[in-house]
Amino acid sequence: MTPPGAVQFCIRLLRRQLLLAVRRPLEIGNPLLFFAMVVALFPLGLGPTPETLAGFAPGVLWITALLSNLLTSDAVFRSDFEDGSLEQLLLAPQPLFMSVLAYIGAHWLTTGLLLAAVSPVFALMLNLPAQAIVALVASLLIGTALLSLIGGIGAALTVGLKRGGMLISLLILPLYMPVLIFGSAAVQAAVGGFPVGPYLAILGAMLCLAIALAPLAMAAGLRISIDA
Amino acid sequence: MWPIFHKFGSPPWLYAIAGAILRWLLPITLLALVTGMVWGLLFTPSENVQGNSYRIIYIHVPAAVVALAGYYVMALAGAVSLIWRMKMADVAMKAAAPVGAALTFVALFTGAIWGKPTWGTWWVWDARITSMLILLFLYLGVVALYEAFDNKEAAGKACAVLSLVGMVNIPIIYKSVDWWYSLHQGASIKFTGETSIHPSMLYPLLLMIAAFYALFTCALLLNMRAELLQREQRTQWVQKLLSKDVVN
Amino acid sequence: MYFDSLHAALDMGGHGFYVWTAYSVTIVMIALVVIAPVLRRRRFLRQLAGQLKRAQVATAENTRGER
Amino acid sequence: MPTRDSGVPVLAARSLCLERGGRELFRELSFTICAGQLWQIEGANGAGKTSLLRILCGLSRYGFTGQVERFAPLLYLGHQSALKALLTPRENLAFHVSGEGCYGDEQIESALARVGLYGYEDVASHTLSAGQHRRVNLARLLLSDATLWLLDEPFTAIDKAGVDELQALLASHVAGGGAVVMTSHQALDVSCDVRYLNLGTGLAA
Repeated sequence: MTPPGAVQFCIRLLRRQLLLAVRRPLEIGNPLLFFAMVVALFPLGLGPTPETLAGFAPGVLWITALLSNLLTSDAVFRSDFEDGSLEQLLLAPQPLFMSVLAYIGAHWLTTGLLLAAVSPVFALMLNLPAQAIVALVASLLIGTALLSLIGGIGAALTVGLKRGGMLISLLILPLYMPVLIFGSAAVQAAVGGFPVGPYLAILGAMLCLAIALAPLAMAAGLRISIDA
Repeated sequence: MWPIFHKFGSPPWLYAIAGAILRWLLPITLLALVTGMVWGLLFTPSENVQGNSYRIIYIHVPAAVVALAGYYVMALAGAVSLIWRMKMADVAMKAAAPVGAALTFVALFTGAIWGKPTWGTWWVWDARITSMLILLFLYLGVVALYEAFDNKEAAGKACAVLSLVGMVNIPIIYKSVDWWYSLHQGASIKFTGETSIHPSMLYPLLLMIAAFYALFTCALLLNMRAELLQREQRTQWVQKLLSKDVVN
Repeated sequence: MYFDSLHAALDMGGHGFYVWTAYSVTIVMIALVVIAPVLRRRRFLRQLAGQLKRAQVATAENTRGER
Repeated sequence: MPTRDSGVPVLAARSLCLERGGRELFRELSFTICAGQLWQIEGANGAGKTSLLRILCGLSRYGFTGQVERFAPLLYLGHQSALKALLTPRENLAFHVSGEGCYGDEQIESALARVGLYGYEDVASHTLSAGQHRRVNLARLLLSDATLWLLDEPFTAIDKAGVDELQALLASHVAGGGAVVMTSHQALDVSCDVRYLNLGTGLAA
């Protein structure tokens, strides 16, 4: 029987990852709980007055989404590395940088997408003006996909290390900063009534660049980590 | 492969060449640094707006320029070691990381201290300084990743990938920080930009930039010699080196 | 010299502290960047020479032992 | 020992040298594996058997000198059983990441039955024993049609009956024009002739 084509194999990998995620539904809830708890920290720290909260809301929501994405991006390849499946993936005839996209797609579906879907609730909690919520969800949708791709590079480079968890944040947080800049700027523009289009366009451009280049770095990173 | 590339790749040849270059480049670099500093500190006129605090420009701008260039040198060395599997490029990358990090720290420290007399605060989130801070994080990321691997061969390859990813991201980071700064502050003066600088102040600056480039090269070569010895300690040429007891 | 006295050079119209601190930190870092690898190389060469001597002593001993 | 090179070369290794932690594991190792041959790599613990296998299958690309050329699709079974504990054996094989092919349900069921896991197809893998995990991994040998098998100590955690069955499978694969390179501490009693590669003394045809 001939090996499946790259895209067909990608879809099969995606279904496998989603099946694995669904088998542990509580683990899907972890990033959302983390998001809720950190958002709840800010009123305790900054004071409950709605005006101050509204002022900080775009930045707080985006930084929390970024941190919860960082929290989960370490585990993207780790479980497969520990039980030896990652080695088999490297030996598959299909191109590795396509298969890696399946892993990142599954990670985005189980974290980023849900984060964006849940974020309006937290936006209301932080008194974000209603007209900015649509911009928040749109920027989070594109932004978390971008964050997952960049986080995947860090995960691929540190998957072989015993104590890679802390290291991954040092490696990829500098690369998250441009995404944060334009993500929260989009929400702030919506709050101020300015057009949101250009910011989302820049985020989209970064996403295209990441989709093109990040898998190459991930594939190289995985081959190096497995070989170490 | 071209024979010169291979010759360049052999450790003893590189060790000897680095030693030869250093013998004449190191004194010239130190001389240039001293003259540049003295010239900038004591002999150039003070600037009408900022008074004498602008003299910090003679170390801040060169350090910033060379720190950024150093990251590109590191990333390109990493690329060569990844693509052509050359051990020497891997050694060059490993040697460039700490030097670049040190120069970035110098640029950050002098930039921060320059902010105090001109803007009254120790840390100002100016576009240049913020980008420099992110560059320092990128350097520290590469150094930390290198230390995290036990197998040094894989560490070099992983750092090569990370520095290449960083190289692609640096223009994006610089542009987005500049844009972010102009969004919140309005396009105020870029106090580190030397647009309309008087020639008498410009020449020491150019000398200092050249001196810092030479300093980076010397530090890189020095680090490479130390790294080469450590990696090739079991080979004959290192033993031969020891028996000759040439410790220059 | 732009400044007429040593004191004026040190004070630099009130900015002297910042300028001289910045320059001294830079000089310290430059020294660190240049001297650290030289020391590391010297220490490593001495350590390797020690190993070599120990190895020679060991081989000399067991050749004497075999005779 | 007849050393007729009947089959077409499946894998060629030239002047492999590997050094690990200052020790030289092997030096200038060159050999060609042809179809119809069964190779057993011998050597004490830490002699570099697994490292050699990982070099042959292409998992290790740096850290050694020399070239390895592969002329046929290969299947590598490592120490770990490459099995997701959350998935059932059927799902593990259906969604396997090695990307060899889309196995139909009846193919999977017959393969699992032949490795003695009849009835365990839909049991969650974390309830199965380590030996059963390895048997699911060995079921891949029946499903895949790769000509070259690289097996890293396939007999570990397998009971006596399983070992005999596996040896018969290896013999039939080699007889059918495949090639097997395996590492093991147990002596092989297999119908076809076995070539030995001792990492300590080198080639012993």
